[in-house]
Amino acid sequence: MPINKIVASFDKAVADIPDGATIMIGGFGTVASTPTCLLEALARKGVKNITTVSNTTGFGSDVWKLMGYKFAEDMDILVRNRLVKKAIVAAPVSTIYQNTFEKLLRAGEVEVDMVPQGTLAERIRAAKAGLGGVYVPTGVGTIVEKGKEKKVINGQTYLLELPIQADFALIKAHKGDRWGNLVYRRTSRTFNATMAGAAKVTIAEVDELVELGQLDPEVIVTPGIYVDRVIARPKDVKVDDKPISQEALESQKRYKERGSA
Amino acid sequence: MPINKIVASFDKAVADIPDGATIMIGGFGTVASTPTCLLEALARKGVKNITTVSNTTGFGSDVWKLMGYKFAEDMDILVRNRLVKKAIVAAPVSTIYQNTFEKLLRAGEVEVDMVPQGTLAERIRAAKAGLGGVYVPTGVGTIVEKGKEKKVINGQTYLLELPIQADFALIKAHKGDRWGNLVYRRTSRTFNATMAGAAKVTIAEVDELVELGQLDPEVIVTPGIYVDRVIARPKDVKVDDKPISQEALESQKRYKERGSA
Amino acid sequence: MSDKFKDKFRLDRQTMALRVAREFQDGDCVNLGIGIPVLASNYVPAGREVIFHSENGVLGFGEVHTAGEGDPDFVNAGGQAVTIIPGTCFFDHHESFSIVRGKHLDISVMGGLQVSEKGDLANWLVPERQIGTIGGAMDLAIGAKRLIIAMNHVTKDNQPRIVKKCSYELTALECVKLVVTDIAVIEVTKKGMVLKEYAPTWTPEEVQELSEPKLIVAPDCKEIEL
Amino acid sequence: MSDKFKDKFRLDRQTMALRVAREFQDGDCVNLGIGIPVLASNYVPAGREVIFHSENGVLGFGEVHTAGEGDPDFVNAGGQAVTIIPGTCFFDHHESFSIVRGKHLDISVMGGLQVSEKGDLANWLVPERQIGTIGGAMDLAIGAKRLIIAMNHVTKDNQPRIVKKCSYELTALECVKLVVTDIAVIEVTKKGMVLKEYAPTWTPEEVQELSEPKLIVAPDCKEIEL
Repeated sequence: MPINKIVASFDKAVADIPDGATIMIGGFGTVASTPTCLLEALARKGVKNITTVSNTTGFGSDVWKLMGYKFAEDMDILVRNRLVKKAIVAAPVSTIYQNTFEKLLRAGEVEVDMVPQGTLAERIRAAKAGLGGVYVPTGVGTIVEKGKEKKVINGQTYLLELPIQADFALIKAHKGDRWGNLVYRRTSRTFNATMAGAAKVTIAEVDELVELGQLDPEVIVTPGIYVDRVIARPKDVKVDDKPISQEALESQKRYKERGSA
Repeated sequence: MPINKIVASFDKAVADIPDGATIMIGGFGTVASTPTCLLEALARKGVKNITTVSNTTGFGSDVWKLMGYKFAEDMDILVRNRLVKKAIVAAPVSTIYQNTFEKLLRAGEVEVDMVPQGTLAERIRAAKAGLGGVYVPTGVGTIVEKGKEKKVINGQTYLLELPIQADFALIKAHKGDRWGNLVYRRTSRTFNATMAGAAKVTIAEVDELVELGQLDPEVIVTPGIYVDRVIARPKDVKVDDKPISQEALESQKRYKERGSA
Repeated sequence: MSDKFKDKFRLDRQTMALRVAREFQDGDCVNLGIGIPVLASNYVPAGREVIFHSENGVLGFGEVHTAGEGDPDFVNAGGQAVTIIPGTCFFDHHESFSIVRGKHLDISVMGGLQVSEKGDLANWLVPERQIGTIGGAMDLAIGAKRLIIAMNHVTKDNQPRIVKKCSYELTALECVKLVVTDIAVIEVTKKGMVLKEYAPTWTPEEVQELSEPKLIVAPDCKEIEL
Repeated sequence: MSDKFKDKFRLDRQTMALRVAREFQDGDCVNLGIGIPVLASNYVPAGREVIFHSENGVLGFGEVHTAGEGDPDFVNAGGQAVTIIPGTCFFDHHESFSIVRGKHLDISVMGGLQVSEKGDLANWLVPERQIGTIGGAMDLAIGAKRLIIAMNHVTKDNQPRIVKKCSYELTALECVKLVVTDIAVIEVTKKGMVLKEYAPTWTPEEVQELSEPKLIVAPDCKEIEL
């Protein structure tokens, strides 16, 4: 039988994700690099007590709708539906916007395990590459070293960082084929490409499915062996007409003033 | 001043490599993936007591000339000129051909530090990525674990493998630009791309120099920041007319019989 | 050990490769070592799609060119030129061994020198040669979800390669799942080595005579179907 | 600490960024943090070619689009859309931080909350907020060959940010090489903090009054040239 990793619907793609699962969520923080439709499906399913692994905890769809995005949901959809128990994350909160995660964190309703961004990437790669751990110089002498083994190697101090083992990785790519080969667009590789293959099951949401052989072998970033399921976004999506929250409007103003998130 | 990593000659490219240096040599073992002209320049310079880091120790130009290659030198040119003190290598000897390295090894004239291929790649990457070490499962219970720290993590035993620090990396790529951005051809990425940026100085021999901007940003494999010098091969090279050795002829016969090296 | 079976029928290399290939399931990603294993790519069961990995940085490739032909920049780990097929992709060496070490490969097939009762493998150093090459063998042995060894059942001197404990330098501990030899197919299980199949003209008892550890004869043990 | 300088002249954000940019040498690869640092990309000295890195996976990019414009798949670490230039290349997150952690960047410029005498940096958690974001700050602080901090010299409450010992949560130990503030340029050396430049209308003595550790006044200490 020809290999076919293409699945028919987003709901089917996430159907076997159980309560309590550890789930990697790709992207950097911008919604363009986020597996929006997979997150929406996961929210519909209502999977409980999950642990997420991601760079940010999401800003919420209002922020992105204001910027003109039609696929506007990010990790916030999981947080505000109270599906997240704990987030392993580099950037849990923003300096210009109090997101849902921060509110729940301050209310003691979610846990956070904050990991320096490069260490997060390396721990995810360690899981993918079958390493037992890596010694990183990042975080020595800071809050990050708490509870970690320290080792001096060649005169420099390192922390032992362990692989992050996850059950599922939800990632966003640009194009994919039935073997699971993936290409990305520009800076949307980020944690998407790093997480591909790092969890037991990797599910890729793509802008476009192409025939096997249409991706140039020199250009494929993620070899299909790292990917278990591929699903294409609908060509367009209906944007709900709920009014934009006041908080999101203010956040956008701050963003424009400061020029960055 | 515009950044310009392009150097004028192979001899200039290796001019500052001192005696006793540790030198990574890219490629897999096939001469097509080998920085032939850089190795020739290094042999002309006659740098002494070097430590090499590579996948194989070379088969010698005769073997490759028989197969029709014009750029036919591999690491053997350093070995047979008695420039190598020690080789850190995954595949020091071949089962179908006694190369110069094996002869010198049996004569006690060179040292070998044999490293499993995947561990070799990971130790090289560790140097590039600023890691103090990595725990690998490879080699546990074998000769490879000798002298290494063992650690049980999540019930599995790992060996601590340290980064390989090198002074120079000589690599072969397909195309490069003045910033040092590189692309490779097909399976010739191998250790070339892994070693790029892993040594203090990385020197890339390319088939072709192109103008900045001619390499598609999505296709560049090695970001220029990893590369210090770039030099293009001559369009053609004069093949010397020394007779092919009997050993090389016999090796080719064995290779054809067995279908592989 | 007895050499009374010296002149008995043995599977040839191609037939062993054919038997190995029967293990490939639909969608498997498989790495084939140098020697008998690489021949198995010719015998993928009809209708099954299998993807081959080569540790020099490629996943998904087609037929092997005859020596001297093909693109010198596209070779398998044995140095043979191979062909691009729809789905081929390339990567560098640390990515290639992330695939291996990270347990992404379904099957690795390698040659062997000795396999122990517990599935320990020795396959990189013939003691008489004193010097051997580890190459990627240790990574492939521990990395693949399923390790299959293809080798002759005994040495040229008629010494068993199926042993209680490896006497040669080890490649990895407790890694072998299946051994395909020129006279038998043996599965390594927690209970011990299970004889699943024997070559035509052979009996389980005869295979046992050429094997050091006690073999458990599978209830459905049968002649290898070719 | 004295607030007698409250109404004195200060460099504005753009001017601080301009001063930072003077540090960029020909060929430097530079990462610019959110805030004042990112503004420095507008002030690369004429005739120098500098390559910018952004930790979300790009090396070599051009101007920043105004909000809402540009390609949403091509942004810097602050989420602003940027432009492709000749030489741009993309990579994934672990490669991006190999570049950072592996000491490949020549310069990292970040904002700061406190810098200690020894060059310790605190820049991710304002104690009053209780919750902060580490993001890539710890990696960038230890990874770049040269770390430059751009920050105001004192807090809103007139407390010094140039301190003997950081009281805020640390980002990294002994990492800062140069501090550019709204009133001074200070180099961190093994001997201590060296005052290299002061803002127009200021004196070294006045800068000292707003700094906790004893500053060494450089022999060639001078007014910042703008």
